[in-house]
Amino acid sequence: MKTTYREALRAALREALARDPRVFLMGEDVGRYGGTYAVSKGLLEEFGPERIRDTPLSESTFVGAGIGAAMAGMRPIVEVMTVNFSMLCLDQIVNNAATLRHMSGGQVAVPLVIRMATGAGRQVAAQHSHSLEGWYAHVPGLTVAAPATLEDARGMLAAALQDPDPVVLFEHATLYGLEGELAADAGPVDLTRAAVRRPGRDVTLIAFGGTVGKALAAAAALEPEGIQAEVIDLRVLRPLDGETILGSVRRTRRAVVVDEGWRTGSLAAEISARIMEGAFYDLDAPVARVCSAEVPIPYPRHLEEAALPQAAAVAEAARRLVKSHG
Amino acid sequence: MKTTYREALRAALREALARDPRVFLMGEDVGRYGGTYAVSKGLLEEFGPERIRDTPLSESTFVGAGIGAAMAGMRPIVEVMTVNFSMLCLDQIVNNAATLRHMSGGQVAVPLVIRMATGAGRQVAAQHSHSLEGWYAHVPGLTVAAPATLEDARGMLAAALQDPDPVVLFEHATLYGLEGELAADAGPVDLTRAAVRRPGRDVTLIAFGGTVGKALAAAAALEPEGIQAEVIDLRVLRPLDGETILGSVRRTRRAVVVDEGWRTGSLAAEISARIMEGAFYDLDAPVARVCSAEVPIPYPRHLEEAALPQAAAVAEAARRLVKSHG
Amino acid sequence: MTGGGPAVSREHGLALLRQMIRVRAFEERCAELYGQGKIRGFLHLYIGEEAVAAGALQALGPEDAVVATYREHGHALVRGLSANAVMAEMFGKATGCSRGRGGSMHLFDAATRFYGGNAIVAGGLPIAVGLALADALRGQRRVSACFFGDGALAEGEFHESLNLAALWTLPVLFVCENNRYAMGTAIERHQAQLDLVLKARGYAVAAESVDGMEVLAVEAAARRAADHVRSGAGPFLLEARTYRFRAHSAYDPELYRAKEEVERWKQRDPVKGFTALLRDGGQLQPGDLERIEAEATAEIEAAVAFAEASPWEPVEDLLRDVQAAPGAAAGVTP
Amino acid sequence: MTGGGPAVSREHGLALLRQMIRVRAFEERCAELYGQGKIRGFLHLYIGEEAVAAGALQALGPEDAVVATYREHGHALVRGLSANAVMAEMFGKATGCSRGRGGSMHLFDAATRFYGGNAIVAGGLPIAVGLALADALRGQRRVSACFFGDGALAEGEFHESLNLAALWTLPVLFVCENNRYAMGTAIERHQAQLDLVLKARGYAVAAESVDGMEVLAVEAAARRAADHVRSGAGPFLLEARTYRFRAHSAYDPELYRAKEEVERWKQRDPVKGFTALLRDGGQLQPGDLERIEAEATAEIEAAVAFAEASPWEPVEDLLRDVQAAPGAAAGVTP
Ligand SMILES: Cc1ncc(C[n+]2csc(CCOP(=O)(O)OP(=O)(O)O)c2C)c(N)n1
Ligand SMILES: Cc1ncc(C[n+]2csc(CCOP(=O)(O)OP(=O)(O)O)c2C)c(N)n1
Ligand SMILES: [Mg+2]
Ligand SMILES: [Mg+2]
Repeated sequence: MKTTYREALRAALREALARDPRVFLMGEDVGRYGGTYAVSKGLLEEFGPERIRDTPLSESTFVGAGIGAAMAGMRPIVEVMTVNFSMLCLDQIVNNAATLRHMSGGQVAVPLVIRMATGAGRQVAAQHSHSLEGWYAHVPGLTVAAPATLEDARGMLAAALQDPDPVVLFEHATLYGLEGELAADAGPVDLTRAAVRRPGRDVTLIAFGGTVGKALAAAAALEPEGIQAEVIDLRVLRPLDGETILGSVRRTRRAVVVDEGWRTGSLAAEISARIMEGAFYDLDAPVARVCSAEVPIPYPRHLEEAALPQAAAVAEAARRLVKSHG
Repeated sequence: MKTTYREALRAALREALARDPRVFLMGEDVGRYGGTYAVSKGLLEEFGPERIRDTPLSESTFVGAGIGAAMAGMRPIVEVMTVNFSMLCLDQIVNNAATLRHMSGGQVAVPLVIRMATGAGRQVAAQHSHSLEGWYAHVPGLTVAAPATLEDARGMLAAALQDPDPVVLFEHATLYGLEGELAADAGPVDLTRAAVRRPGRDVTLIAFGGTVGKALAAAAALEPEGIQAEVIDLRVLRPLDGETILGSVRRTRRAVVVDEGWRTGSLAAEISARIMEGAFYDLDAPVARVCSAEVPIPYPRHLEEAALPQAAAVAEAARRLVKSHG
Repeated sequence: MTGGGPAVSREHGLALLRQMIRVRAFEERCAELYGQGKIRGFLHLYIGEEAVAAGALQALGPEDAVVATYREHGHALVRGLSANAVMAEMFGKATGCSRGRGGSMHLFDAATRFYGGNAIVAGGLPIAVGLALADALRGQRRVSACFFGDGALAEGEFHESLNLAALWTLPVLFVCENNRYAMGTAIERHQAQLDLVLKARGYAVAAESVDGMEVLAVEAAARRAADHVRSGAGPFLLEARTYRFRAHSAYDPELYRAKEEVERWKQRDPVKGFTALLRDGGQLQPGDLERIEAEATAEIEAAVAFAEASPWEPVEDLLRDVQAAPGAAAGVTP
Repeated sequence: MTGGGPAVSREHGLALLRQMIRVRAFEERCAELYGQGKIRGFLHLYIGEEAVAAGALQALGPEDAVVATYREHGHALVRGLSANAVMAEMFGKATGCSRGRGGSMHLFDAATRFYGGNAIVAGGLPIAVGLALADALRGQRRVSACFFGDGALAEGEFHESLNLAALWTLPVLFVCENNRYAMGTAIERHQAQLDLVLKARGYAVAAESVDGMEVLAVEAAARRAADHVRSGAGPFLLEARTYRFRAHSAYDPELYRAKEEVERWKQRDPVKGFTALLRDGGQLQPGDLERIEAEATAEIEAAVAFAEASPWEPVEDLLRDVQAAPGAAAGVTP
């Protein structure tokens, strides 16, 4: 069946709402407006204003309210319009959602799903182009995932709703229009494993969310040069699937990590450190990172493109690794 | 002259206030209460309520007000009582303080200094024990530093006030009582270089803020075993002083990074990744990390101690590296 | 409440007095134990403010929920957590109401719907809104009560929470424990508008201000407020005017207020005042007070002994309860 | 403003009209350019709301400061930024008022103390408080005006900023541009209290509500408000009731409001209405309107040509202005 990332997300929401009366969707403009990215379009009409709840601009409080409702046994899906605004509710996510189970000695569960759009690439400038997935992946108590495919857009929500603890899902804003084929019976997917999106033997390209496509493009560009790049889509950013990452790197002996976060303190740094710790003696060359430049993302297209990780830079980094040794 | 970390910070504040009429101090309970950690005790009496400003509990707004006042040419020092509450003002710091110069094409400067206490170790449990320095070190536009010595407690503030851009200073809450000798004429220090706090040839222990003492303790414990550990105090967390770090690791060929942040996505990951990138071929063993366990920090002493990086674990990690190879 | 004696039964009067006395005794003992290093971290005493929790919580039934702050020993005890479980928590023992993980600032008890123990000022308000939202969505007539200090009034979450609760007509009882100080900052120096009823009007929220040193007044006002909330009329903001007799926490040198001010407020000690009132009204009879005090002491000493004798959580369990064990059900307590 | 004609001089009346017309013309041209891909990212048009910026900014002098939102083309132009610099910024060119880095949502101009162009809803309010704090500390009698939408009323920062400005008696003029919608959410569905004067009272802040479709009414109210602020009496909240004629941004399918509602408001078009008023009052004479429109068109076409001809920032300069060049002075513009 032909569909889009947006429609797959919507199908997942619709199914969740239909299946479980405890599920409701809450956030800015999810209802009447139809969702900023049109993900929830039509759901208000289908499920009514009790379950498709437009909120005021009060990120901290509607996320906190999602936490409270989850504590009381509901299964809220809270949409924070974009990760850019999530700094306003980070305290609730870190100090309550992620912490309550432990701090209460296991008594209080927060089965909450938070969805947010993330990333740059649409020329919306510095305040609207953040990629803070790495920050969320730092926080114990959270599960963090980033669907990069139609299957994951369709299947991650159901898995997240089955999780008794908070799950944060990052939807890259450039992916909503992604088109492709999806099995009509596509259902839940796991929230534990990374996926090899393209096999290869010479170098491992590790990406997630919005950078998976760039890694695949880089791999395609490397092929005619005789470089077989393996592409890993992390899928789950916390907990990281070390087995898949290390398994691949031990085989290819080289890795490039692609991350739209600013380079310093990026999630890519964590991946690099883990490879250091888990596969140091298997490496033929140091792990490379292709990340965003350390600059607030500028508005004009040429500068934005220069600031973000691009397929060409990924391919170039891979080339250097392959040539440097072995 | 015998003094404490707390008194050194206070002397720095007093000097800054006396020297520059544009400087003022603002934050929760910095005035009448005397500062939560008694750092600003006596300053209200000395400089008056216009310049020592107690604020309401409104982190986002008083930090934003600091930004606005800095834009208008003042030199505000804003105290966010602890890093734990700084999530409430992170949006202002990231989207305004760090971003305005670039987003305005260089027209708007934000010469703001933000001070905050950080870290665990005082049994104040999950919501009051965060170490988020790594998050701040991720953000372009900020300079981030962590005084770990009396000299730096005394000298970093003056350097920060000379910076035309925002600087965030992290004071580890367990250090306020630190006692020692300080030159009577101690003055500004640089905000660019890491410092070798103890020279050694066998392994480099890299620490900052509250973990420097633990790294030094580990080095002392290793000495009788014949292991000469070099201890680096990062001092400045953004921008990182790669030269000092890499210079040391190229010599010792082994490194342990100590960081009170949770392991995944820690600043230690960044250091490890940089060593990977800059000194891979010089390493005799993979860089090790000793970080906090991935758990909200629990209240009881034995669990808190088990959750935090300790000198014994640092020493053990160093021992393993030295024995594993070479 | 002056003249004539209060309209309270002997039984209820003594019950209220007992709650205040045991809370007071519990905390005085905690202060000692803190001095001995048995209790560590932060310790925020409620001494002087007992009438607020003791009175307000009368308005709730077991089906209702409570969200409190780091100054919540009194609320926990009055809500029905055992002194044993709370004291063991203060010690950080495995038998504590939060398995020792939380300590003084993070008392939890799912059985009595006591949802913390939140140490981020104003951080509990959105949670209470969410608890109430769940009730509204399920058509359950329950009240979610949220206690917070005057300092919280300045935080954005206060504003957002009152607006959201009012907008969605949610059953939240907001109780502001106005003890006139946020740490060392007097309310006049942190609030531009001191009339909280006017503040509530900014959200079209019904509100009332009550003398927080008089337990019967608090109870009566809380009942009115809870009735309003339970009736489906939306949230209510109850301000209880009270005073903290002790320092903010053990670290506080109390430079910001005059001894005389504290002494003046101590004249209005809610425990002493209510004792006198009951005595004057005849509900408190000779021997009653001694018995209540002795019971309180016995309860607390037993709790101390229980806490002392209790085991620590094994260090191997450090990572327990960060997330549910894989495959576990949500373990939710609706 | 009905009957008798307005008490405005021909000169001033035409000046106001000219501002509204050039703002309108600028944005209509921007909408075209967006369709052509010359302007990209988000584009939030102010069309329908011009009387607010045109009227309110009359109350400010060059010494005062302005903080605005992502819907700020009108404010920038009325404040005195050149159409060239603003249009070049819309294109992302190096000659733009923010060197092209900011685009539509981040117009800056230190020379006119125009401090953005803030795209985080309510994020500008604390900044305005800080600008005013600097003035208060230096004893400078200046006003910091802060524009924000009705949606910002729900954010915590609105609350915190009004309280802090009032508490410290700071010279902030808060201007709420209430266009009845925050994206697709009508104010009735995001605010529990629709009376903003009552809201302001929650902070003891003086307030007034004005018809934002009448430029003279806005100007008069803004002058009163600015006088209050400048006199040292503390902040003022001015609500201008207005309406956005266009979609929230180019992405908005406008599912949330009826065409009829938009049409009804268009009957109150501030440009047309004021044109008619001036004509009726005799200030607008034959040929005036045509001349003003022609001047506006010429100005904007020149700006488009300027923007088109302007260079891009070289990509090598990507990292410029993240921080000051090492050793640079603060480059502050007080
Ligand atoms: C968001 C936040 N900021 C600061 C603190 C530090 N702090 C703890 S209690 C307190 C004062 C709170 O006063 P109030 O709300 O009146 O409660 P009270 O202590 O008087 O009961 C402060 C500033 C905190 N815990 N949370
Ligand atoms: C903190 C934050 N949350 C959400 C958004 C997304 N957003 C942009 S504009 C807007 C609506 C704001 O409405 P209002 O304040 O009334 O201003 P208007 O657009 O009507 O001028 C929203 C939700 C944002 N920019 N910032
Ligand atoms: Mg208080
Ligand atoms: Mg609006």
